Amino acid sequence: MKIRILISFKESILDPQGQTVKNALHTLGYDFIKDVRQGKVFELELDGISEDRMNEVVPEIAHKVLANPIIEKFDWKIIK
Amino acid sequence: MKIRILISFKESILDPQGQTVKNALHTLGYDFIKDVRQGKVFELELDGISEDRMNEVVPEIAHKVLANPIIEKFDWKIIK
Amino acid sequence: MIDKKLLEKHGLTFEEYNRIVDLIGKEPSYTELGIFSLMWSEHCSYKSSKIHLKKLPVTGENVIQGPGENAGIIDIGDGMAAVFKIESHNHPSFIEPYQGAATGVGGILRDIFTMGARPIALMNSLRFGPLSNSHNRSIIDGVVSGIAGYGNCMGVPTVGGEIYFHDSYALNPLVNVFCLGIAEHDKIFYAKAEGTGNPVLYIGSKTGRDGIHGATMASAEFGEDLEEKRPNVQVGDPFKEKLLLEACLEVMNKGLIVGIQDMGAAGLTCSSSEMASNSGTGIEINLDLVPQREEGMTPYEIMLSESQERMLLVATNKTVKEVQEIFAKWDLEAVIIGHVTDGNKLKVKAGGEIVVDVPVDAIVNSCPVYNRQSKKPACLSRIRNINLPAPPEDYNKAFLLVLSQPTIANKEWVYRQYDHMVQINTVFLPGAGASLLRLKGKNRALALTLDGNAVYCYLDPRTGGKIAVAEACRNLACIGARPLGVTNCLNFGNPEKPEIMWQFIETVEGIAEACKAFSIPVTGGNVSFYNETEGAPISPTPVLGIVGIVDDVHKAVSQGFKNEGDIILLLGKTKEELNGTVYLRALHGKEEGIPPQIDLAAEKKVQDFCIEAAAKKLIASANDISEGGLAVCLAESVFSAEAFLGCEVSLKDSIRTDALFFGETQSRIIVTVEPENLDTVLDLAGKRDIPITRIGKVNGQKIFIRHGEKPCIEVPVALAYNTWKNAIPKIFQIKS
Amino acid sequence: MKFGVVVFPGSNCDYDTFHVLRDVFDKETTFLWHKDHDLKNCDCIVLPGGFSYGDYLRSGAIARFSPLIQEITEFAQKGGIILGICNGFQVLLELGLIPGVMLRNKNLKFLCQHIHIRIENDQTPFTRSSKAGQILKIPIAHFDGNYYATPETLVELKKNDQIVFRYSDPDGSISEMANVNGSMENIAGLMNLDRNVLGMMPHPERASEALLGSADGKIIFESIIDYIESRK
Ligand SMILES: Nc1ncnc2c1ncn2[C@@H]1O[C@H](COP(=O)(O)OP(=O)(O)O)[C@@H](O)[C@H]1O
Ligand SMILES: [Mg+2]
Repeated sequence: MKIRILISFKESILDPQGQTVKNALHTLGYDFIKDVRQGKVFELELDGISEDRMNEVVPEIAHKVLANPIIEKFDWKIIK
Repeated sequence: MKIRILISFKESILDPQGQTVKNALHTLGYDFIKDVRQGKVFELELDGISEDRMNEVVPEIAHKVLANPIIEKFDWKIIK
Repeated sequence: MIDKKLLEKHGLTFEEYNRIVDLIGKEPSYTELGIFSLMWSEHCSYKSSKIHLKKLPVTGENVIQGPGENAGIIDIGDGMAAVFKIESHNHPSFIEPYQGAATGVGGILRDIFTMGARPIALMNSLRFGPLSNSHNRSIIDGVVSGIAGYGNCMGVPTVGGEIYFHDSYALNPLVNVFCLGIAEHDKIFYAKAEGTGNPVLYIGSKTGRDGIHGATMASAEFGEDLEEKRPNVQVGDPFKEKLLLEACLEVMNKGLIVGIQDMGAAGLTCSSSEMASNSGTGIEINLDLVPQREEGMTPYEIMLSESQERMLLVATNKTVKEVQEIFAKWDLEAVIIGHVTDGNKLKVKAGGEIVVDVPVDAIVNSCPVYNRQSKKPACLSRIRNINLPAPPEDYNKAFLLVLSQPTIANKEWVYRQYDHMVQINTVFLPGAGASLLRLKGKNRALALTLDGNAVYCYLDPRTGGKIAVAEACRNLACIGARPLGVTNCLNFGNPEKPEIMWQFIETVEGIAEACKAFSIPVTGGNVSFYNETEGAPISPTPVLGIVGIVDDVHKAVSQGFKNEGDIILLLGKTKEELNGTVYLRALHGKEEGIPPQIDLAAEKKVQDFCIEAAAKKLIASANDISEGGLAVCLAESVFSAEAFLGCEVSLKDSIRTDALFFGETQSRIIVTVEPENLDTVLDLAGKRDIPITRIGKVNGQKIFIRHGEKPCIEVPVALAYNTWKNAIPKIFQIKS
Repeated sequence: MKFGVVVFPGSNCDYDTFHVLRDVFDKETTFLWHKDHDLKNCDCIVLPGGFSYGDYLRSGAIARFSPLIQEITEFAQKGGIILGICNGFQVLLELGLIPGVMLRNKNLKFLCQHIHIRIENDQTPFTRSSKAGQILKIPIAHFDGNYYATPETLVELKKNDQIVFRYSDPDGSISEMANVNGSMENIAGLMNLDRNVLGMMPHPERASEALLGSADGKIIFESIIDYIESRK
């Protein structure tokens, strides 16, 4: 099974990279871009784990290992 | 309109960051994780652009600016 | 309605609140209450430490600016000044190691360039829980990458620092960052808001809701509610700060501004009220004009936000356009948000209404000052009665064990992550006792070091304070540098506890005494209290940052052995002082007893001698004896030699062998001299009344130390080196 | 002859490079602002190290959109001499003036230290004063210095002798140990097919004064000066 976890800064947190990318896109003339937020994505290949256990353990991993919940939020889903 | 662009290494490229995360997860006992690949995600807020133009311009931005096509591939979709 | 609960949330006592009402002649509005809560917090007001900090000597012929400004300034000749300061970022770094440490670096850099100085060096002093614990390792990893991420991007080299590991920091890691900048005397700027009618400009990143109550957080213990206090962490944007640095220096260089102040702790509130207070003026600002990152921010939030990478600047109506053009060139916002007024008031408007109207003096200078109770901890007398364990059977084993202690071991794993060479001034790379920076086009060079030993301070804070100063100066003396000025960061637990207050007072008085003995002024510093989690405080941890000068960079002495056959000399006398040493902790887990003592006059003489001998080009290498004792000192000189050179040493003193090898008696330095200089050096030492002993020579491929005739340590250089070098990387690879 | 040092927002070895060219080599040197469209008649353009645009997105990725890049590209096409150091190299790669990309260092940490490189090709404007096989002690300071190219590109690079420097042991052997950042073929420096554009990760400007631990990097600037002056 394959899952995808998206991690990004919470809305209220400054995203310097996203801002800089936005500015660069504006200089290139793409001025219809109102905002850019940059985040990380992890694709995990899982094996030998029940769906129930997965639903429990993936948020745990995202919360404890991949993201810092103080400044980041996450979202995940099964992709295969 | 909001779109999401996912950027990741091509299969042929080693992803040491993903490997490191995998190892860290194994150390923590999550040994059902067979593989981890790490990538980047961009969420763009667009305004004042037609759907047609968007379908043309988003791949252009992804290809020309956000990803380095020698090593990276991308994928995108509308999320709002 | 302002009630007890609201006051508590704002960290204000009922008495303090009444005082506010008296001072401003009305009930404060919610925003005004927020402002007082920040500015009267321990972090900003120094209410518990002020009366004791007054004991520090702050004057001297080189002092251009003592405590009271963003950073201290000392004259370094040729019309140049060194601007430097140390700052703590302990609480944020624990909560979010990467961003906490990164924004700490960002903050101290702003403190320096806000004065018109270009930052040329960073250092940091770090304390963590033991490396054996994986959570501690991940904090260390985050902190070190955060410091690297910010400092490297800014192009300011991180040239040195120190790291210690100890249980007392497991839930309270310490991250103290130091920055040094260089300015021309006539281009120094202060936080001033002079000239009624002058425009006040907001520069840099937009304001968001980040870091609200950051200063208040740093003024309270962490308890059960840790989670709740968490959102006070900012994300740093070093790229933006690099632009700020260049743009600010450009407007200052062109003489276009009246005054400038960074927005650090307490953000817009602190910068506006302090600038006005410093100039006896008032400031009026309109929050509707403040660039904002988020929608619907209240005046309270805007005034209290600690968003990073922002500055407040006062220009004149004539220069303001050019100022704005320069910031635009660097892609930065520079928005007029108000102007200087007479009348000594801070007036804040939002949505057409006045939301703040209070005398700046009430905010900045009227916080009560406390002489808090102090009491010697009862446990001290108990832990001072120690039975020393028997000396080891196998000295090789003991030696290697000491070398592999993370506190002693090679720190390359850390400093390799810092760009320590950018700006091409770094003459002595990290790893030595002190760093040396050339000044381009000059013979003179600056030496800098950070030092502090919390174990000594825990056992005897007064002595620990003295030793911290002495040891930092000793590091400088070894390379031939005279100390010029001191900055210090005082990290302690909760000052409302008498035992903590006692530690604080003792330490400060110790530091003051030592600074007086060395005739070096304290030009500033920082106090970080409330480093406790769930009631357990850190060991008292003063960190001393001392800046010195070498008149001729080509005469500076490095610590590595130079030539086979050079003679090894010991300056100072070894006493039987084993308590509080790394050795006792490493072999026996003991941290008890009376730590090494210090005679400041004797120390000064040894240091002066070393500086004089260096200036006369008489010594080939010098290294001070500190943690780990004489054996570790020798080993360091072996390891830092260009090509590995061993040594053969024989010690004759009739004290315990382990005290001789690993004791940490103060005021000792090991120097090597070429044989033809030996007599001159011995002669000079005689004249200066310095105890000096010939103890061996640079020779062979072993570290070979005898006590009398008895060989005790005999280890191949490569084995010792690898043990020392690989200790930390090895721990990081362990998967547990 | 005249050197131009490009200043991108976030460049931070610009002053260092300027200092070495003007004060150590005594050559006329000027800064070139990235928003301008003027190369000020320089004979050699140096893209300095640093963190252009904070290294956000990818190192060098945003700088390639700066206005001055247009003139730099034309200058390169006309055979002008361009040296990209560290972040400057990364910009050249992103720009496509030199093939390949930089990945994160293999240990995923920033690395700042002295290393050794071996000169692989001395028939270039950048190394003509040196001898192939010569070893230089020189500092690196980067996060993304792990060179990668597709297998086809690599074949071309070798065939055309475009590899100019390799990470080596102090004695010159090309070992895995010496390959600090994990680069393919230990590549530390590369040039374009026309041999007028060189990118290198190590910092020659940090190794141009003995006081700072090594002056081995001088040979690169000496070569460039010699090449340009001999052409005049
Ligand atoms: N331990 C100390 N020794 C001497 N001066 C100190 C010490 N701690 C703080 N100070 C001085 O008190 C003033 C206020 O410090 P601080 O609030 O940290 O300034 P800032 O907020 O600008 O960083 C500064 O001038 C600082 O140098
Ligand atoms: Mg300040």
